[in-house]
Amino acid sequence: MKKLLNKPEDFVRESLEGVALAHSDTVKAHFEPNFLYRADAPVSSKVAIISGGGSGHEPMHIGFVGKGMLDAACPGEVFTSPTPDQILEAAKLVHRGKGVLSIVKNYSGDVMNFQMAGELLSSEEFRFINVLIDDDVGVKGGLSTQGRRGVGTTVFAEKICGAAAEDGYSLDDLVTLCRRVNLSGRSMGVALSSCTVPASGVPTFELGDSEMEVGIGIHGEQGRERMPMMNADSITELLSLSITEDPAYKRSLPEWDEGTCTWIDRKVTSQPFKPGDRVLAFVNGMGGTPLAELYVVYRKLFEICREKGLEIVRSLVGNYITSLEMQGCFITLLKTDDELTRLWDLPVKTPSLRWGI
Amino acid sequence: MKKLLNKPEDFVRESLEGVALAHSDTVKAHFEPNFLYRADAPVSSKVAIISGGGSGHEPMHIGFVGKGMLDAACPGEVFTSPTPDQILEAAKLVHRGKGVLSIVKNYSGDVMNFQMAGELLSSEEFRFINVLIDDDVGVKGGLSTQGRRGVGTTVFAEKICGAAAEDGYSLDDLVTLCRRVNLSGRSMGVALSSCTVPASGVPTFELGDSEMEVGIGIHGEQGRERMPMMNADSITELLSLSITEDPAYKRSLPEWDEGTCTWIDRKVTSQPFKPGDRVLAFVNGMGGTPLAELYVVYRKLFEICREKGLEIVRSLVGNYITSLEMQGCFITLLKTDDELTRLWDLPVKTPSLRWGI
Amino acid sequence: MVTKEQIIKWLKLAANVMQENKEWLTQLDAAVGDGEHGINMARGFQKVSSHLPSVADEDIGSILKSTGAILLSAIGGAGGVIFGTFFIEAGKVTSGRQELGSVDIAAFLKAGLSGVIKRGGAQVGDKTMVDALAPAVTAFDRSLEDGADTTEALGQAVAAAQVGMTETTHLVAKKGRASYLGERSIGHQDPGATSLYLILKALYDAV
Amino acid sequence: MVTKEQIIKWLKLAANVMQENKEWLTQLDAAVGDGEHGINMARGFQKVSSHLPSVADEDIGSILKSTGAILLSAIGGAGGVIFGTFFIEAGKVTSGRQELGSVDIAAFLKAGLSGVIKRGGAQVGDKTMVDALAPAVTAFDRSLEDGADTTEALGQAVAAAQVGMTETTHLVAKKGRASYLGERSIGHQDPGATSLYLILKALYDAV
Ligand SMILES: Nc1ncnc2c1ncn2[C@@H]1O[C@H](COP(=O)(O)OP(=O)(O)O)[C@@H](O)[C@H]1O
Ligand SMILES: Nc1ncnc2c1ncn2[C@@H]1O[C@H](COP(=O)(O)OP(=O)(O)O)[C@@H](O)[C@H]1O
Ligand SMILES: [Mg+2]
Ligand SMILES: [Mg+2]
Ligand SMILES: [Mg+2]
Ligand SMILES: [Mg+2]
Repeated sequence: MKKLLNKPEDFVRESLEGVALAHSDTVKAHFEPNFLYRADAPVSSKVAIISGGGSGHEPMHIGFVGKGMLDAACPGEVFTSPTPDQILEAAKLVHRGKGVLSIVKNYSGDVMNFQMAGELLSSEEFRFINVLIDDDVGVKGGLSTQGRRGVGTTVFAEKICGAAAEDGYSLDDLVTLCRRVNLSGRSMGVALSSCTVPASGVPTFELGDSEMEVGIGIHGEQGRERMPMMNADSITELLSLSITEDPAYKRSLPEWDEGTCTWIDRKVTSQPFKPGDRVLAFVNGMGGTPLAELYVVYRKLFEICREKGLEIVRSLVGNYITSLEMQGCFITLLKTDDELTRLWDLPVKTPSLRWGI
Repeated sequence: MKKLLNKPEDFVRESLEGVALAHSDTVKAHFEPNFLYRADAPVSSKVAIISGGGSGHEPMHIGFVGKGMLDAACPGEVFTSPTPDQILEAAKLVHRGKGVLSIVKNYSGDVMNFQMAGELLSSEEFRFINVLIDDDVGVKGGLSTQGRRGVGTTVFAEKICGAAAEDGYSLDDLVTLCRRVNLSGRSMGVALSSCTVPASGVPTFELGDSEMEVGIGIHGEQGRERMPMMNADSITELLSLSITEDPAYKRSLPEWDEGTCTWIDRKVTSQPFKPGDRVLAFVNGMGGTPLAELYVVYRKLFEICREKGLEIVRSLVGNYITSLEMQGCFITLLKTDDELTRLWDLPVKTPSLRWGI
Repeated sequence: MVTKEQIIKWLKLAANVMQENKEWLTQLDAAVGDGEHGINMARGFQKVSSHLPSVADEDIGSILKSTGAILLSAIGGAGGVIFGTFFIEAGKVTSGRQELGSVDIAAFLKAGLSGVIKRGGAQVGDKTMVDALAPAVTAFDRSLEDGADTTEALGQAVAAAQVGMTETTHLVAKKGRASYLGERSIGHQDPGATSLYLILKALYDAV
Repeated sequence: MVTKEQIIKWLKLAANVMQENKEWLTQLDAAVGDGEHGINMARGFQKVSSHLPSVADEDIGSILKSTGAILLSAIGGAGGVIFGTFFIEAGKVTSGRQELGSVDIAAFLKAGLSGVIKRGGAQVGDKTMVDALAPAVTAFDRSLEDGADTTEALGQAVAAAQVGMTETTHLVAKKGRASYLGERSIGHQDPGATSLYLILKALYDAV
């Protein structure tokens, strides 16, 4: 294991300290429980937005805290959902009476920990609503499993809802918006190499020199299928077609019920992409893949979208949701409209996503 | 070799195409010869700034083209200085009569190719001046060699001079500024793994599981010394002390002479850092090191600077100058003052560095 | 009778066992999940163990509840909630007790199981720790019916948990991270079921 | 006498040789540099070769100059400038010629060498292609003085280049990327010197 770290058990904390030191004008760190929050929190007259998940995916989520995006992010241990107390304390610190929207990726650990936080917060005087992201078409047989995982659409949801909160949206409107963003996005990823959890010290899986894992998650878990290594154009085609050819995705998705403080399954459908759709396109590196390669992927994605009649109106290319030092990439497409594009364009100032300010 | 690419010989071109497609509002690509330039070039009433170097270091330089930074960037083949015709055509396209500042990293190939471009441009009607960056303290025995290489300070020089050009600085003032920035910065790097040139397909060097290369360059070349692997704090200490303890660095540095269109050696000195200095701090990842680890390094760098009485007034943490998928990092410190800090803060809008716009 | 001292001994033992099996559990998780289960469980139980002196004066219910709360805030992931819930629910039905009879043990195992099922929604056969816990609960009850004493019944429960744990190897995961692998999850033993077995085994060893 | 056809044959041969030795040259560069010398040289000479038909009607000087210009814009790095300069300078002193006598060859080698030295500032002993080129120039001149014909003299030059190339192994690099390695550059043969040797060898083989 070749990593820039000290003791594995200090990795999350020290990294968090580094972020807070490097971006002290934007964010502050809280320890025990661990979370990062806007330096100017609580921001009055807006709904607070929080998120969280395992560490090892940086910049997500800690790099997205700041004006126009998240009010707080709760990093768990590496690849480990945060605990209820982190979420609870973060929500209490950043809210200012307008309520808290909590954006949760659909993994059983995250779902359960955010649920417990929601239960614990029910005695507080502010509203707290969890919304799930489940956009990973790499998960097959969604009905007999935990359903699709939350990946690339999370970044869109955090940016778009963050802008909307800044823009004055109410909690109810933000919840509607966030669910709509989730139903508009699809992702699919590939790993060219494994990654090594610091505390474990050995690669999570072994991959031959001419193999790749397709349909992976972001926690170093293996994908649905191991395939022979392909060139960038073929990989891009494989990933984008999984997304653009994905039929209507009907499923029972847990929706947060404020009354009972629990998840209630609701039938929802993600409509398939169709010619004429405008999309936000996202080519995400897994941490160990250099930027130049991601642009090679974007080049082909652009071509495929054009052939399919999908108009890319905005794009994001870079390492935003990583799996430690894994090599590989994710592609995400999000059907957009004037409202979403406007919100995407609004100013944002976080350690890792910044424009307009 | 596990890479997202098609034919190795198409890598640079396809990546460039991807950048131009993803950031079409900001940059355009020119092929044969290859360069990337501001979408709104030539920008009147300002000096044009160009740079270039081998590919494989992305985002440097192509990710730094845009308002407030470079007018054009000339990418060579992987780890190969650009050729004179690239530089020549780029300069001719982006200049608008106010002259061209060309920022060159001190490698023999770059120095010679930019020199030839300068010679060829001498018959043009606009002024063209090369300025060298030589900030890598990892190079020892500077007098008997090519001297120190150009690394992290290049990003500072491009941003600061880019802002100054936008701010109305004349070519002569920009040349003075750029040389001053160069004399104010020092860098030092470490590799935890090698990298693989796509066309070669095998790692440039082999590194044992418990070894690291110290004092590396950015082309996958080995460093001055192979050492046993250390933890992040010790590595950070090793790198930062090489920088902060570096005594006055006197050398003959080639300075561009417009009259003769050639380099003339001039004696210059980089003063050592001293308590009370304000600095810009830069922790740069080599491409395969995840962001979270860079923040662990930044945390320790911050502590060391505080102990040394160096006040970090601005920081940059991320993968900005890479060596393909190499793991490791570079640290750069640049002594700053009100002028440099103001210029660093001015708005910039490029694919990979953006704020204020 | 299981005394409070034995409960405390159990939790200490569990912490040691988790530490000893950290790598194995992590390897099991690497095969079907994200490769951190053992690391997280060991960290959580370590914290429980070092917290024990400060709760030594409390009743068994409080000790189990605070054990659950610590696991909940020190483990994270699915494992943290599931094992945290198990102990919290077990603590609720043993509130105020300084020692537990076999019926109390039966009640606390059952409460733990139903808490876990309520929290995570996993059924027997979904390839989770429920596949070790549910048969253990049944075996414990049956042994008592057959006239066994607490220790014997616990022995039967541990044996049943072991069988359940081993049999997860042949199942397709339906819950948790392993479910993403679909058919590829076959052939690998579930890490959470393994942890549950180790924890029950530690209880048996402590009494 | 070296005819224009032989010059063209030389350049074609050089392209083949560079292609054949691409990996070796790249490995040499990986040891002391950045691991792309062979790739770049092969690409440059490939382009020269495919450009030859369009300059077949021109004189030797023009052919050599355009060879240099192509290398300059197709190789990049130090290698591109150095080898490009060698051919451009060689072309300048053979301007207008349809064939070259031994004295012309001596002149063009010398012009190439001094162009390279002027451009790159490397001296003999700095562990660059100059360490192969300079002794070759000297050997060529000396052979002529000793009464050898062009082919014999070229044979001597190639032999001297080979010795020079081999001896770079023991030198500490003072110029180019290898110089950053300091003492660590000892024990490795210089890639540029190797290319120069291969190019001269191709000239010998062509005449
Ligand atoms: N919904 C669930 N109900 C019961 N147990 C579960 C559930 N989801 C996961 N588990 C258990 O948790 C174990 C994984 O724990 P751990 O690795 O700590 O969490 P994560 O999957 O979040 O990384 C699985 O092996 C399984 O036994
Ligand atoms: N200043 C110089 N003068 C003469 N030859 C040089 C000089 N610098 C480098 N070279 C030659 O160029 C070779 C390296 O070429 P190449 O690998 O193509 O370029 P780069 O070092 O830019 O990657 C060296 O082996 C050396 O022989
Ligand atoms: Mg986990
Ligand atoms: Mg090179
Ligand atoms: Mg796990
Ligand atoms: Mg080279």
